[in-house]
Amino acid sequence: MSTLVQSEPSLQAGAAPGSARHLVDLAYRFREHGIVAVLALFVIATTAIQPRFLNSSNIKFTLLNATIFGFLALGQTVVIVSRNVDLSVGSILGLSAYLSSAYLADHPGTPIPLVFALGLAIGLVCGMVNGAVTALGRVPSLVVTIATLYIIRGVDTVIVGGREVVANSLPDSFLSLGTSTIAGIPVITIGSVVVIAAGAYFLRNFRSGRELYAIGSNPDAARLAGIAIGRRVFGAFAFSGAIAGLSGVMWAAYYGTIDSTAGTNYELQVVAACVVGGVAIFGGSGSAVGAAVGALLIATISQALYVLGISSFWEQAIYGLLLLVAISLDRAIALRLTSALRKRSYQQRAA
Amino acid sequence: MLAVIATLVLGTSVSSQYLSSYNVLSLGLSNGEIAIMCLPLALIIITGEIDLSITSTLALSSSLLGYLWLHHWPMPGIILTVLVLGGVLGAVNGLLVTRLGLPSLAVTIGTLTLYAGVAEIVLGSTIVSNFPSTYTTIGVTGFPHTDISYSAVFFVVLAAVFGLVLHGTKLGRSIFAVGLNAEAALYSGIRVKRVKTGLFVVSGIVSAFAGVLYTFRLNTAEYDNGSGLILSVVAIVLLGGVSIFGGKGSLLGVFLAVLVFAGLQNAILLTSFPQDATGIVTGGLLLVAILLQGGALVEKLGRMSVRAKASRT
Amino acid sequence: VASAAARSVGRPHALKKGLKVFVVPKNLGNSYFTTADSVKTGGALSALKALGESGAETSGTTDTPASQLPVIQADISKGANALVISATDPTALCPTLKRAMASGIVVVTYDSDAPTCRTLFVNQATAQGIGDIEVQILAKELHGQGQIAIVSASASDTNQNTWIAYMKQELKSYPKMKLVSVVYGNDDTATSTTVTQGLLSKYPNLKGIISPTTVGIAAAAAVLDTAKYRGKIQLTGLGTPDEMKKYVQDGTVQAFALWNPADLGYLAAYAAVELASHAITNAPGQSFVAGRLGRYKVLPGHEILLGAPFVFTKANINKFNF
Amino acid sequence: MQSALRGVAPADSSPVLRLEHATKAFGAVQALVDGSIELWPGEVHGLVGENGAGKSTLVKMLAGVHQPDSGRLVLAGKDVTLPSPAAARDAGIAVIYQEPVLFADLTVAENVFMGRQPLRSGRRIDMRAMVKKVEELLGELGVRLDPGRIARGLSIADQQVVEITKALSLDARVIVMDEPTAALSAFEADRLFAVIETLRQRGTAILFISHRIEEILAICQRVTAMRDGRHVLTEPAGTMTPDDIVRAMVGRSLVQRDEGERPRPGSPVLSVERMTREGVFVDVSFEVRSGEIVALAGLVGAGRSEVARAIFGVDRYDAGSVVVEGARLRRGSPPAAMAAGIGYVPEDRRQQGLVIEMATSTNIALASLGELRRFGFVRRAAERRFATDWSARLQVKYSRIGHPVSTLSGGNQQKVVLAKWLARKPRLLIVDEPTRGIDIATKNEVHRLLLELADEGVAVLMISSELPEVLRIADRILVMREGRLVKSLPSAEADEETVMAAATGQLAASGS
Ligand SMILES: Nc1ncnc2c1ncn2[C@@H]1O[C@H](COP(=O)(O)OP(=O)(O)OP(=O)(O)O)[C@@H](O)[C@H]1O
Ligand SMILES: Nc1ncnc2c1ncn2[C@@H]1O[C@H](COP(=O)(O)OP(=O)(O)OP(=O)(O)O)[C@@H](O)[C@H]1O
Ligand SMILES: [Mg+2]
Ligand SMILES: [Mg+2]
Repeated sequence: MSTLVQSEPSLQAGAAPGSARHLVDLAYRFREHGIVAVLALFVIATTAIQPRFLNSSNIKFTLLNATIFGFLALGQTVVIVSRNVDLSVGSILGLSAYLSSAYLADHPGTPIPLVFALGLAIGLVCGMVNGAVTALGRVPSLVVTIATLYIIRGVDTVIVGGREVVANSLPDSFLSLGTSTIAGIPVITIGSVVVIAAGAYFLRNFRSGRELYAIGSNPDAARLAGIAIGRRVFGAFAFSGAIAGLSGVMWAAYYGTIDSTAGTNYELQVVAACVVGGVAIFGGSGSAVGAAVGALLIATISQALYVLGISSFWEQAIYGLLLLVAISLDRAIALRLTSALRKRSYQQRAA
Repeated sequence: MLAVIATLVLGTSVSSQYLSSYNVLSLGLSNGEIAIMCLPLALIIITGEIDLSITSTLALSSSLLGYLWLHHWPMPGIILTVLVLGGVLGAVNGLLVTRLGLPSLAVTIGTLTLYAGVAEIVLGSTIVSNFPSTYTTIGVTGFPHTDISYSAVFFVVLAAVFGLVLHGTKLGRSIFAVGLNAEAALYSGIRVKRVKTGLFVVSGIVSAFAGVLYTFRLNTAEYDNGSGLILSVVAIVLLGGVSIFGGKGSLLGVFLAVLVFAGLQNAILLTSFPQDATGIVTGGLLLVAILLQGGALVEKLGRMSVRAKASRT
Repeated sequence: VASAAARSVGRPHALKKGLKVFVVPKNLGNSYFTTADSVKTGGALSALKALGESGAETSGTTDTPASQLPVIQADISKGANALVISATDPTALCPTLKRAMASGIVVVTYDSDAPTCRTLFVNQATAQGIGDIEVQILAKELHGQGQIAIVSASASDTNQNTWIAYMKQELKSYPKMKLVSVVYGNDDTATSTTVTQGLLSKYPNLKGIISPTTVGIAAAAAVLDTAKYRGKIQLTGLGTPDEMKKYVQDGTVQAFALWNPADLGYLAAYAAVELASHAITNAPGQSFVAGRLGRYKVLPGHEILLGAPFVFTKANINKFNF
Repeated sequence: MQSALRGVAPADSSPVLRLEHATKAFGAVQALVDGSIELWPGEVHGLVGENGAGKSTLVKMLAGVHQPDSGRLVLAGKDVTLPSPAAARDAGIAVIYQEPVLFADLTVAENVFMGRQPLRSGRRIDMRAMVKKVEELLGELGVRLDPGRIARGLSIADQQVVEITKALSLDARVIVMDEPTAALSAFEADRLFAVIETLRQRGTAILFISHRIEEILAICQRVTAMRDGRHVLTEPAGTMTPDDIVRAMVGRSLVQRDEGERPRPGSPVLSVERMTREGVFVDVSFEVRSGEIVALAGLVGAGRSEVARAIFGVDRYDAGSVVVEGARLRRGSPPAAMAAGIGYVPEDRRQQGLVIEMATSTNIALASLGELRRFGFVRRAAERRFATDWSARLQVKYSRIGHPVSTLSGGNQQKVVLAKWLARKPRLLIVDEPTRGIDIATKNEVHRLLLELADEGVAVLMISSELPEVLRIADRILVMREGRLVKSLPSAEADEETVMAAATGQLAASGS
């Protein structure tokens, strides 16, 4: 979308592979390390002011709140690296949350994995619609998913029609997913982490994963390399939809009361988590782990603001400011490294 | 264009009230601010950037307006201050995007939150609604001697100005050039950064102005005014045929899209069509519009990605 | 009650039929208003149906004047005889409502008033009554001492702010109960959850929470619904019995209050039809029989009072279904 | 036609790939009327033709990017269709496109193996094997390049290396190279020729496209010429002279114009003093006088374009000064440079010189809009007249001036860029690689234009990687190496050896 004029690092690749490469690698890896460092810094600073920040229930709350966003960020990462974006995830989450929990409420004996399967299927169908329109129509995904954001939410409100699913109609075994913990870590967090790790591994180690990066990095080159762009993009959207569908079930288990508004306005927050986590908004680079850490950082920030007792009127402003600081810092570090790199490679050439 | 006619026909056929003067008035009343904010956003999207913070600028302007009124400032002074504030907020976006080279999507998601947050700080739980009736009449009556609302009049006037600038002037040409190929624009002596920053500033001022109108129309200043509208604004601009990748679009298209959007919403309200489904219709329309443009887009995308590649490498 | 209903229906000549009455809740898709309005629950639309009027529920999808206003304007365009409305923001809506009244449309507010621009307000309970009872419930559960907090809706919500003001007043009678924080969940489940969690982390000695909003209390209850907090932190507020059943039954919540929203809607619709038929005026002292609910009298300030809020406990909650 | 091809075929084998009488139209444009070519194992086949002759279109058919509207494609004796790039790749055809197409965010190794990464158990990518394989291939090419490095920021030469490695990794029977040397200096081109020779000896069939006729004659065994989308001739390279080739391409001989006496240069228009941009160039000082053509020579990456960009204000510099006609120029502002009378024809016309999707007329007027306004509004009629006028002066060939400039052939696009700047009547014109990718006839015209300008008293600063061109039209040659100006010599005293020696540092001591 943007066509910024940028001076990129000019490195005589043939000249000095060893040390220069080191720096480049560092620059690229720093995207994630940087965000982890910021997170650590933030936790330390907050804890210094308010030691209770690190008590077990607060950690649990923070993880719980990060879980759904981190999970959604996995799907979003897969889409964004392919130079697309999925703004319909909040609506998909809402639809899946209601339909799956309403089904469970009506059929109390349903095994919980089946409920997840149902949510996944709902999300998958929505995601496939996004993917099909984007890939077949070859139209910008931002526009497509803004449209489906409205459509899916509309379908949701029509189906729900002002009803709601209440905690009392859901079995305890389902609701406890959102509260019970193993070794202090919430069950849904563990589940999500496993899926995110699998997703990250897939993106890094499988051809189809790498091809998504290739598409995002240079669609023309991808076509020339014989990559089935349409199919991969379709797959990315289907995956993102499926993840959003699963998130809907998690949402239902966690919050217990489900009406037609679940997941409203989540889309921009998920994109924000990805961006903070170092996923390049124009595709080609970034990792699911980074995005998940981004979601964790955002959840930590908002939790910290509550724990520090900052007036709730200030909360949103500080949160927005930190978001800007995070992306600016990322950029500033990248620029610094680039210019250091430039000078260094020049000195090496001169020497 | 087709969509406008279709909407009018649909509207009149479903309800004889559709073209009544009262309805035309309320139609303009309820969409005026959104419509106004579409104008600078269209220009920004044509340069290849995006501004998602405009609705928060609206909220912050509304809050500041209320706050200063509570502190007994004279109204003309307040309005001026608010417009200046809008310019400053836009400049912050513009500088972050052009000086730091950050992607505008990310920056303005950030400022969307930040500005809304500052609005909350400014006004907190206070609601200001004792504005003088000289100002708040704009929410009730039409523009003198007409049945058209004030915000609709402002919209039409601003649309004409924006249209002339975009399609008639050197600046307008620069805006397209920047959106199509910022690097070539730079090499042609176009001040790319200044054009972009300037547009963000204009966007801020216009959004602040929309905030003033919004506040007077509802006779209410509160911190969450206008929240959640942003994607509607973006949707209208895209419906108007502006390419999200920049470089393509016309103000006439945006103007018509505003009419379609307003007309459609109004038509739905006047029928017993379930209003929950407004989103389905809006989204469906957007989808159809984009798919209709898609034929040409297939080829355009190819060329665009060459550009994107080159600007990234 | 049954005979009262029979009587009122048996007096058809007094009320016009076929009136266009629009019921405008704050927003659509809100279960509280769905209960208040729908035919199934015996709310406003069921009253209109029974009286032979043409009724419809219309509103925006978000709880803001900007989304509610165009709907009201459209209703006026559609030739309404009466509006039954819960005002998102009185000042924003007033010019339009006044215009409606000037053209002969009856405006009845329910749930949330617009004092200067309506014919009649159907009050679910006095603001003071609501504020008082919630503090009293909590005081009883905490034996009058400990830190407490409030989880409200949005900071700009007039209803909430009035109730909170009365709560603060009532709290003066319980000097050992200390209000440490008011947080805002924006009537959004996720936000309400986060702010509640924040309270728990920030105030380890917190003993009680009041959430005078149905979304907030349900979200807070879900957070407290673990062995760690159950019974140790008391929660009360305004909630719907369906949403709260689980938490009352498992002991997370002992008692909370609410009126019957369906009765509120039913009464408001009845009043609107009475007024639009010119069977009564809005003068204090006028009275009418509102179907199954019996006789109501217009009070000074042109309002009718539904009754005292009802307190739900484990003993009675299963009898309710809304 | 076919018999003509066969007539010159090596006797001891059969062709691997044959395209016969292929046609291709893009809408109204008939890009290819009769595309025919025959590639043999162990042979480098040159393809020449003017800009827009249809060479790249032909290449894209062999690559599976385009499918012929009619005609046959015969691979190892069998008729085939190549519906996609993947199909061509699987058939053993590797293509190095006119412009390198790399994944900037991915590593060199991934770029080479994208879509075909070696796998280990569970269909996972075997990273280690992949890197090792690329290291081997780079070794074969004798190139030092780190396979783990991100492709972003690679020099054009290194990008070509990656493309070549990709082709090698395919073990392709046929390798097609579309103007691979256009962006390379002579030095780097030599490296590439060595690689091509190795491939040829291994029995690979190579199709080599270039506008540099010397190159074609030096490395190709046979040459095919195309004109206006048609196959014109195919002959053994050994039997042809440069003039034969040009005649086949252009349809006539080119008359080498006699340059005649150059006027003496006038007063300095541009003085650059000790200009430094850290990490890019250091202490660059020189002057350009009115009526003088000064050339900046050097290897790719020597920093010539960066100097030009800094003068024009697209880049900033850290120290030093630029003075134009006695007045110091504000740094970092192209509008200021333009106001001072500088025009700049940048090296990458598609990316920097033109807004490729805008009309030809709009592009020509884009830098002169200030003069075409009335009451702040651009007068469209005046703009069109202005553009038509200037394109007539430069003999730009277009079908409609209102059509996007992308529909013009490369040479005409270059003329549009020139027109855009000449229209501003500059005092100093900077031209960066003005003839890159331009056919020989157009090149002559560009040279003529530059000489005429100088005759009119314009100062010209020319950057070119093509030494013959530099020697032919420059009055003075400045040689840059690694960001420094190492030598300045009048063209009368210069020849290819002295300039190359200075550029590569072999005679650094004798420099400035
Ligand atoms: N996709 C396309 N759409 C329309 N016209 C095209 C397209 N591709 C090529 N052409 C036209 O086809 C003709 C042949 O173009 P081609 O790129 O094959 O020329 P070329 O011989 O490679 O020239 P050059 O030496 O400049 O690279 C040109 O007139 C060009 O404008
Ligand atoms: N050491 C380097 N390593 C990689 N890329 C480089 C290096 N130096 C320069 N480049 C890139 O190569 C391109 C050409 O470099 P530059 O403009 O400095 O030199 P030049 O002599 O004008 O070369 P050219 O003949 O390519 O125009 C630039 O885009 C620059 O970013
Ligand atoms: Mg070509
Ligand atoms: Mg150069």
